[in-house]
Amino acid sequence: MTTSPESALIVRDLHKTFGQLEVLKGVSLEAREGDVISILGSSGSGKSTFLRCINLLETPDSGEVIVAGEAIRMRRRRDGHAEPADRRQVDRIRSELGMVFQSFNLWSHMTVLENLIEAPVHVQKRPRPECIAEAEALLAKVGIADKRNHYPAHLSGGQQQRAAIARALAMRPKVMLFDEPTSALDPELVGEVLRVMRALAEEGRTMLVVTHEMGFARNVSNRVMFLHQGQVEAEGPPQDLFANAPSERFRQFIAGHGS
Amino acid sequence: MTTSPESALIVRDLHKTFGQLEVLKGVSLEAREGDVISILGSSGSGKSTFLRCINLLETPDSGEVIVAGEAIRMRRRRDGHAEPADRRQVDRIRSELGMVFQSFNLWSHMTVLENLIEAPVHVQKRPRPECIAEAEALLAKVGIADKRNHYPAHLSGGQQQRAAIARALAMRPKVMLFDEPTSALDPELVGEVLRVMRALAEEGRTMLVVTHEMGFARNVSNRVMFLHQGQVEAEGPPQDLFANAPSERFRQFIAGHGS
Amino acid sequence: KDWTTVTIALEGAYEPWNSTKPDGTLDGFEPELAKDLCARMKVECKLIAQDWDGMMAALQAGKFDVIMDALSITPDREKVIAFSKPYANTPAGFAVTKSGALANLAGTGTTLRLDVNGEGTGAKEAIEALRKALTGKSIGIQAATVYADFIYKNFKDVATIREYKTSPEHDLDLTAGRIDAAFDDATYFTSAFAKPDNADLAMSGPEFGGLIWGAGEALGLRKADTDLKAKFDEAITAALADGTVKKLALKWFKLDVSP
Amino acid sequence: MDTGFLLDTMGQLLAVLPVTLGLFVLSISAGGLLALGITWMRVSGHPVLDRLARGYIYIFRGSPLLIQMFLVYYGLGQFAFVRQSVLWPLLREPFFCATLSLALCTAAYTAEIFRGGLLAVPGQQIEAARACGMSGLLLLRRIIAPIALRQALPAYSTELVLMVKSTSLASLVTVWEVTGIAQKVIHSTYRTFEVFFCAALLYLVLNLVIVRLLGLVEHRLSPHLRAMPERARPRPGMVG
Amino acid sequence: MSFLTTLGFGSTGWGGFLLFGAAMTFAVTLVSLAIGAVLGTLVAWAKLSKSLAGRLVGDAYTTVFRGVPELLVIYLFYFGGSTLVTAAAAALGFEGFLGLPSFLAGALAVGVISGAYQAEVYRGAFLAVARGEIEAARAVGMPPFLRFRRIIAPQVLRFALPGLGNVWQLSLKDSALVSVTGLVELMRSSQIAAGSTHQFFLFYLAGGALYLVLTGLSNRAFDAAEARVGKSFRRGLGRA
Ligand SMILES: Nc1ncnc2c1ncn2[C@@H]1O[C@H](COP(=O)(O)OP(=O)(O)OP(=O)(O)O)[C@@H](O)[C@H]1O
Ligand SMILES: Nc1ncnc2c1ncn2[C@@H]1O[C@H](COP(=O)(O)OP(=O)(O)OP(=O)(O)O)[C@@H](O)[C@H]1O
Ligand SMILES: [Mg+2]
Ligand SMILES: [Mg+2]
Repeated sequence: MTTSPESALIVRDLHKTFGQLEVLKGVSLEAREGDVISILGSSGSGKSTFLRCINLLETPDSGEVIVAGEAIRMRRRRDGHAEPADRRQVDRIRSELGMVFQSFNLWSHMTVLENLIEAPVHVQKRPRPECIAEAEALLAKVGIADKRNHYPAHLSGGQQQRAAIARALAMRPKVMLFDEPTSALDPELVGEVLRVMRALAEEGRTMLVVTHEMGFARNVSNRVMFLHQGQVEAEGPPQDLFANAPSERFRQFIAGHGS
Repeated sequence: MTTSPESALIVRDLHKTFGQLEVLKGVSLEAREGDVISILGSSGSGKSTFLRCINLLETPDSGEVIVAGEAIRMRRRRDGHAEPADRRQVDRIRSELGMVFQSFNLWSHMTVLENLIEAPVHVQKRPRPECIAEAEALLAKVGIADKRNHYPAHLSGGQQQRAAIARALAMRPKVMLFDEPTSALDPELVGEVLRVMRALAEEGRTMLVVTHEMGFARNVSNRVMFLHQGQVEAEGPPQDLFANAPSERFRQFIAGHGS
Repeated sequence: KDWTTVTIALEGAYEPWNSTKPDGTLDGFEPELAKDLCARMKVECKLIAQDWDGMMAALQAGKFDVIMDALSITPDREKVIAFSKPYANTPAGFAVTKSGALANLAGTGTTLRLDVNGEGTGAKEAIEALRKALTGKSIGIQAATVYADFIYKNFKDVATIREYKTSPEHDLDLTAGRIDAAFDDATYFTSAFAKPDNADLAMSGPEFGGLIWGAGEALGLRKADTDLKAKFDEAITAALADGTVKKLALKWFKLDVSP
Repeated sequence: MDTGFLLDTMGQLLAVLPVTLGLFVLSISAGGLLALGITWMRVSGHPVLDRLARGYIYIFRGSPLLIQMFLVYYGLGQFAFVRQSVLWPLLREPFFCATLSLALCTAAYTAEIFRGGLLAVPGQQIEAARACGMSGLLLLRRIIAPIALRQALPAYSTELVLMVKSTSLASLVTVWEVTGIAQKVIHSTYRTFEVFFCAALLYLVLNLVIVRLLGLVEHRLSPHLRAMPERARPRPGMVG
Repeated sequence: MSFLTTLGFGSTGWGGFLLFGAAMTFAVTLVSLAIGAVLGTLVAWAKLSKSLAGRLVGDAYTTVFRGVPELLVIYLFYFGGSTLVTAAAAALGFEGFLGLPSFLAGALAVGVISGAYQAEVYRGAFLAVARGEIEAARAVGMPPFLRFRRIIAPQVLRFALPGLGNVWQLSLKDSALVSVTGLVELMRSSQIAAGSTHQFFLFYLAGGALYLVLTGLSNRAFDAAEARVGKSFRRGLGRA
């Protein structure tokens, strides 16, 4: 893994509240280029919300997000809510952040291939034939080349998930946000997908991966972050963390694994 | 586990084609009361389709489904397609088959609690207060009692999945069809949910569980069925099957586990 | 059938022939004449208001027995319904703006009597003078009336002809300057000019009366009701003979319109 | 039945069919464009624009087209300053006024239809697009519009059909189209049903063509909602 | 001012007359909307059904009743209905004209037309309901009607609300044509008042204003309904 000292992504003191519920209570994170960070945490602990705040799909109440050295500028609306100061900046930064949603969110009116080339062609304005060639290579990598002309409604769960992963990769993002990217996959495919991700990491891409796969957290990622009740309860390299957990809660959490 | 000799569910020679693609090429299965059968198979092998054919969400091209001794009567339409002969029978049988969908499919216009009591109150016509009490107990069991008045759109992925499981259980079905019921759950919760399922099995309920959790297949289920290219490639008690797999393909499949 | 009650339909919005008072009762020349005729016939009369569209169909369907709505006798209409003896025959003329170039054309204030073919003393010369004056101008008329036929026959080649659905509309366009003259019933114009909105309008050129507009305005009846027609004919003859019609006409039109 | 009369009437009606078609095509094109703008204002989230759009929709949906057309044509002409303005050469033309008020009215309806289509676009698919850096027009053009259009088509086909029929009001302002001529024939012959039968047939055929065309478009736009095409029939064999 | 007395409620004021017309318009529209809701649901269901016959019947219904000018449908119901009733009465020994009451005939006719429009609205909305949720309902054994009532209808209603608002507006204005049956609704009362006083702009503006009041009231109802059913949905549009 490359260990360039540059910070690909910095998140500082992120807060987010839904109605009454304070979901994120000051979460910070720094990822260097090539980092693969696993985000663990029990269901409802705010993992998805954290990822969604990073690319501003949810507007954080406060806190700072810096992508490749560029801080996303925020301002306060008159009603007290925060909002991005410059929407163009947000769009530009988003196009460098790939995201795989927990519920895939494929575009239902496009075939798999069209889903993949949509953003490269229309947002990044890359030549179409090049995008198609790359998309087909990606589809082959995740094993659904034969489904390229199918609509999402006609795919199995695992196939949809792989299409979603391929769609995120097709944008060649600098930083990738994966929300449980292997939840619908069988063990064999999990292995396959992890291999693809590992290769990306070696290219120097940065990855944040929400996952329930302890195997992945332990073996692929170089950092682990454990979210609990809206705060970072434990953090560090997996070897240290899994060997002697600094937090009782984390120990309890990983004990469940393998029942 | 009870081992009554009665067959809770029999499936014979099920065939299903989507357009050009023959997904199921004659799958058969017999489940006795209290059986917990894991259905394994790679992504796209037809697991979800198989479950969906059992409660006729997909109409099988041919084959027979017998629930608790009652065969679902089919007839052929003029255009050559099969369809159920008696829709009332199908509805009655379905109300005894619980289903947890791979994509949850919670009703978006109802709160979690309303989702749970909907079928018991309106299909099974049980008294509302009783249903509410039972629903709340179930929600507590899966750990989302505090979300009972939330709409599905405001739940995290794992919370939605648990609501979906609770919704299926609230009907007290004789046979339960689970499509990857723990895919969105963290290891801790997986343990929790498996405990609930084990308790159900001990009450004599029959379960078909599509899963990628080898731990579950090995430790909780008493039979395993491995689907490959639309056919049953391997079948038997997990101990036998995992110890010396009769099929090269199955050996390869389980080798992926734990990468 | 012995006629003890007769239902008569009027439009109720064609002032001063028939109009509605704010309390909903009908008023005008025709309602008063109807009362007189019914008294003579010793039948009870019911007056109802009915939209002009649909009036013929409703008569045929039997919703009422008589139409009394300034209905001119024409050969086309006679094919479908029966007419009583006419109780009025009104002249027609041109209206123009007082300030416009067409004000006070030669013959203003005189009435020429024309026969069925449109001929009479001084008719040729008068029309020739009008043709000269109106060359290159536009004339507004109410569509599908005897006046329309007259205008088309005599002015089609020199002036632009614009057809309106109702009479008041050509007044509005006359005021707006979209047309230069309007041709219509003199009684209608007399009452229209009395309204403040039309203060700028006045008659110009000679008026035309006589058999050219047909035998005059009469009651419309179903062809089958010959006995009723006979009764009305008798009553109208009597009302004309003793001057009742003339008295009412002077009251409402300031003009004797008896045929 | 008097076929001679029917044929003669049909002939008269067909002669003015181009007027009806002209009113229809011009007003839905102009109205459609206007509707896009109004929809955009309506969903922009900008309070002032939103209010303006709501007000527009309120007035033009809320009052009968007959009254609107009357006021546009006869009403505007009553004001001396309108008659002296540069627009008068246009506004004095009945055909222009009829098209204008038809377009103004359909724009209000169409805007609501477009908005309904927008509301039915799943939020998650928009999120996915935003996550790729799409926004504004691009997001609208590539993701929202295709889905929304698909959702709005049934309602839009209704609107088109309505517009075909609404053109019949144009005779109020001396543009004599199919219904106007039909009424003229009725007033001179009083053969209500025969004449209306001819007119109805004409409108029905016109609308049938429109509905079929849009049905085709709808079918083209929704492969993802249908089952996959069949190759062959399932094998005969036994079923239960 | 003179127009205040003209529009007022005194013995020379038309206020009461117009208000009565407005109430009649509202009543006709409300009844026709209810009739249309029932018909529209059935027709949408037929159009969505797998049965070819069902689809054909549904298609025919929507094509004819949307495609034929409204006035003709009203004529058919009123005069056709009256002929039927009169014939039936004559067979039973009654003499003379026994029409369908104007109100009933008018509301039925507008209701049948509104049914055709509502069917299209419902069909579009149905297609927007997530397939998975309907499957979930089938999977718990809900029979068709229950499934319709508990799962489909609430969501269809939600997506259909903007379209229904349009249909309501349409019916409000179609009700103006009911005047051919002799019913004095708002449009006809404005025309009577205008024709009896020669004050066209005054009464058309007053009539238009009253239509706007009716629309305003119904808009409130629709907005409240939209807000009520919208709370469970994650907003797709608006600011990101
Ligand atoms: N509605 C459909 N139309 C066409 N093809 C379909 C449809 N549903 C599923 N398929 C295809 O059928 C095959 C089996 O799908 P199924 O959903 O049963 O797979 P699965 O075993 O559940 O996979 P996964 O583990 O990924 O969920 C897949 O190749 C899929 O593309
Ligand atoms: N739009 C929303 N409105 C209200 N509450 C929300 C919303 N989205 C999420 N929440 C709540 O915020 C909490 C955190 O949700 P989040 O989706 O981030 O959890 P998660 O860690 O991703 O869980 P999982 O592993 O189950 O996906 C949950 O309790 C959830 O109910
Ligand atoms: Mg999540
Ligand atoms: Mg599946």
